[in-house]
Amino acid sequence: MSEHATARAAAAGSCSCGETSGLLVPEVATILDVRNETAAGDVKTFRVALDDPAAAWVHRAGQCAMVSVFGVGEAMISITSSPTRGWPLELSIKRMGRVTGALHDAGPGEKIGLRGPYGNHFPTGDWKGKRLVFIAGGIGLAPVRCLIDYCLAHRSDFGPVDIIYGARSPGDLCFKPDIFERWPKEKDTRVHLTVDKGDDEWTGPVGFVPAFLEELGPSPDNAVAITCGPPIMIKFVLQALGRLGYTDDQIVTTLELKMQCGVGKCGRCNIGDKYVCVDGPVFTLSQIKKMPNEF
Amino acid sequence: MSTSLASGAPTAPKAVRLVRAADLGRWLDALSAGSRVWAPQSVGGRPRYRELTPGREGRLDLEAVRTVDSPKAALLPQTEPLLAYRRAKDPGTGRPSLDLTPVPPAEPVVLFGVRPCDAAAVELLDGVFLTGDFVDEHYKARREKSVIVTVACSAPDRACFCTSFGLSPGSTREADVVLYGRSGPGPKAEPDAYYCVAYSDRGEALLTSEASRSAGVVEPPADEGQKLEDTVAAFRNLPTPLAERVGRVDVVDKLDGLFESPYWEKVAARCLGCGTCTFVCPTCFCFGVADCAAGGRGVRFRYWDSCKFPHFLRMAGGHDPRPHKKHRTRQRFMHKLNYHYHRYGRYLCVGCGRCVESCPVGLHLPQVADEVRGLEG
Amino acid sequence: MAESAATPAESRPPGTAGTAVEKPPAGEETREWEPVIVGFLCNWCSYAGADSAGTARMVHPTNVRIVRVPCSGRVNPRFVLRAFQRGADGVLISGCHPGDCHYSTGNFYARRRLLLLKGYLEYLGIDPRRFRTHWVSASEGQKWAEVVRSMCEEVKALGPAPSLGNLV
Amino acid sequence: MPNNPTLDKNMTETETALRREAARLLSQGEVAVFLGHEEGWDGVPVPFAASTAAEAGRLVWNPLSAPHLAKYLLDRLEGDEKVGIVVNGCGSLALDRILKDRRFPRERLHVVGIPCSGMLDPARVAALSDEERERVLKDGPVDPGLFLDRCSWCDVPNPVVSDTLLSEPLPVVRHRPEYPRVAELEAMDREERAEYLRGLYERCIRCFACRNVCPACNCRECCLDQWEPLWLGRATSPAEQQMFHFIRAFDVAGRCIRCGECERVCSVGLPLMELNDKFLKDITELFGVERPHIPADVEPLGCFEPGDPDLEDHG
Repeated sequence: MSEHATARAAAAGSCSCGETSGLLVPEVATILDVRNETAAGDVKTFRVALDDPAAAWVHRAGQCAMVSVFGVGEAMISITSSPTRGWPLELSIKRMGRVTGALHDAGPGEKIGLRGPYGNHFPTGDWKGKRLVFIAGGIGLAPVRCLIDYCLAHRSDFGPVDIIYGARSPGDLCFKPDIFERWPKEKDTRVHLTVDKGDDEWTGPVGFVPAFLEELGPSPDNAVAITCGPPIMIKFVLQALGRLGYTDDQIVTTLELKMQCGVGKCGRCNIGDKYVCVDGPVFTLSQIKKMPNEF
Repeated sequence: MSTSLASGAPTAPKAVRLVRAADLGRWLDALSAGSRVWAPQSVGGRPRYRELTPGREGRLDLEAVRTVDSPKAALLPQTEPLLAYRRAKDPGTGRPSLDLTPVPPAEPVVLFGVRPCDAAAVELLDGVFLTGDFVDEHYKARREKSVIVTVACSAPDRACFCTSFGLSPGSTREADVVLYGRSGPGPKAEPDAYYCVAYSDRGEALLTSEASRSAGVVEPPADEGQKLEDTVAAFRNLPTPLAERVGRVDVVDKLDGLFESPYWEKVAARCLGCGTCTFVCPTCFCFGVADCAAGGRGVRFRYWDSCKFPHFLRMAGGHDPRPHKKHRTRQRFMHKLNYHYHRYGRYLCVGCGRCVESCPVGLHLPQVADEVRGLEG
Repeated sequence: MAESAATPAESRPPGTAGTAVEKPPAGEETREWEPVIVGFLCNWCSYAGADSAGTARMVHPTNVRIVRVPCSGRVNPRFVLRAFQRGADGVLISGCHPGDCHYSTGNFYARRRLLLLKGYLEYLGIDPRRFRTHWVSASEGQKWAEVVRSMCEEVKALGPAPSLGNLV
Repeated sequence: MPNNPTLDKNMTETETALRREAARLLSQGEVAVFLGHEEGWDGVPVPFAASTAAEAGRLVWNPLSAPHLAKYLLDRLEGDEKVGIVVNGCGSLALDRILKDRRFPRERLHVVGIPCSGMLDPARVAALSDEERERVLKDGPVDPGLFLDRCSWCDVPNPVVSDTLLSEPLPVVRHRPEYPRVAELEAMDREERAEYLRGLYERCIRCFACRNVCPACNCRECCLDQWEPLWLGRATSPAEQQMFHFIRAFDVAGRCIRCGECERVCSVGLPLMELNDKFLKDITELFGVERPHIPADVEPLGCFEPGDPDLEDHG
């Protein structure tokens, strides 16, 4: 695995108080501010900083952090902000269960726990000069946003960028400043938006992401497709990409399973002999096809 | 951690002593003065492996072939606090604050009377918690302060199959000290004394300590060298009854193609879906992390979890990749006999026979391993 | 932490080695101990009864932490067990008089369950004086005040409920 | 009055009849699967689901066919296949429990009943020497202490639910249930009892075998598995262990069939029936239900009498 993980592992033994703290003991962090992403308020972006800046770590695009609400529990959350932006980190979180619910109920100033970064990362080093096609649905844009910003920060390393993003309704589109303002202004970058169901003000395309993708038909030549979203969307996006001529090695996605430790010890997030927490979450389609169908 | 993953051969003894069976209690008392001591005990009519605690129910029982629960709890407690926290609000500014207190350092532990299979299981736990990119500090601290004293098995019973995995009733793997009954193995062997052989520095230090010496752990008669060697060999060559039936287990390749086999339906049809096999198993290591909170303070702890439980993999939002008993049963056997082998180069089983003995419906690993060999695929 | 590490092993519940044992801040031990009583009150009779005791400015102890339930029939015996587990010194259940249930029969079902629970708690080693069941109607503010006063007195005399041994 | 369980001398014939009936049901397509027992690794019968007539040949019926099978029906809720199942007297109570709780449709069942005069306790038989065991299983008469506890007070030798009966019904002797262990506990001091229970449940390893085998524990989702509300903390502590069993006992109060399967499967040997028996005893004393372990159309806690004992404290 990456040298980053090794460095993190080496650093894990000590905390600010100088005593051995342990692999599963988080650093204390503070929520600096909270931003509502969707009209329904079910997705929020939290900006968080460690109380001890010396403990800060550097993540890579695609990696995750274990976020704690003390008294409730921990959940693995993908880091939404690009490593090129450093700290504070941004975490975009949908209200799903106990931990995410407690986070949504927390406001600025609240103390939480943070440990990481965990998992592998997008293999951006292999993508030099390639055309990048990002395909995301709903909250699935969160991990991809980190990657998009990373790639745009190293704009000259990559070819043309297409961002295909959809949500159930215009109000459910996340990261509105990025998709409407910031990204379209970047060089050789196009943002294609769609919604399942429009509203009075929506003038853009209406339809599901997979069909929209096939309609746009980005060429597979010298391209990489990165997709993330709800499982049902991913399933049909993969089929659409296949019809567009993308090979399994050209398709990259992220998997999600329940995790408790994040470091390959607790035995929970395995798919066959792979642990999503350390061997993933980023996998190419050809890797996924070698795994048992149990995710 | 261990680099001798494949070697089963005993390393050269570092020290040899002799202790009379009648002095074992005295020896344990002496060891208890400097360490916490875990040992097999009879509790409520069942052999259990747990901490020797003055005033708590339990009587030392070195003769039980296997304890209901394995010694893994001494190194990976069923509930292990990781940190304590306290929330407060600054009375002046109203700002929330949070204090984290790490758990105190582990205390030294002697794991006494461990069976050789259970000691070998520690090697598998070491593989999980001490290797790879991340080292588990909590486990490591306990492990480094533990001394494992095994007792070679004189009478493996009908559920024993350690030899199916290349171990033996006299295995020294991960043992710091091994006790061999001086009268050798045998169903009626009630040794009046044990040879105590140290195979590591830690073991040597324990055997040669003043505490041990004063409790009757003495130099054996000088002319017993050959007898000791013969005794050790006799234990190492002892067969195990269930292994006679299932033979050597080597099914990793076979299982590669059996993920979708209808066989798992058959297995699941009998499984009760309880977690007995996972909790009594010396090698099952899956855990969960949870908080216990009261008011503004709480403890975060890890606890044994079981892949057999329905909520093991259920995610927030309700998605569960293993929704049926069939999936969960398959996961357990595949993990032990295939996934773990691919990841760590070892089967996740030492043939202790606990699942054989404890499963309420007679569904256990050696049988599955045996049946898998006959499947198409 | 150092203090708990020095605690004799035998007095420590298993799995809690090193868990912080909280001492009250200096000065607090001199304050008189007050019992915590959890009260499950039916919305229609007893909660209104407690309310009328309040409006009539009847003086009674404030040790009862009231949980309002739609009907005494809503009180799952688990609630009571759980309250004792988490440190309640007493549990009080109060509903409409038999025959007066807002849902006509809820408290009859409750009565059967609570009769069993009463014997069960004693069987589990919990002092029966720590568990009380009463019928208090909306107009019986006086009775409510009296129930609370007498239960408080009794539980206070009994002292803190023995701990069952929680992690925290 | 304790019963005198005896070994059925015609078990070999019954076993042959069982195999024939199961094979018939499977081959004629009357059922898709037949739940019975097969010989386990050590000769003790274990639950087995036969799905072909050939597999029906593996079914066994002998003095150790004690494990109940009804709970396995919950694994087969999906679909509309018919399921065959074999039950003896107490096994039929387990089945009836699931039926009365409306957790499996009766129309999807074909029940093969076997009148039963007693079953041996597999654990007690396993402790015998090989020769003794063989003699016990073949010859009898058998030491009454080798039978399951439940056989000593059983008054349901004949299945209460069945479609086919494989042998003639046995005479029924009714006696009032007794609960000697509850009486013993009740005789202790309260503090002594609390201490006893604490020491006892500290031994629990939380494997949930007792719950999973219990026919009355048939909720769609067990409250002990829920995270919200968290009825059972995940930590192993004396309080949680006790709460686990105290809550579970109350949840089956009024529906427990007193089969003792929970005790049979407990790998650490907890006397779990001490809690269940308390409820059975109290239900009889408080509500006058004579045989509270027999599933009824209306359960003691699912009904009331206006004249039930008064509850209010006067103190």
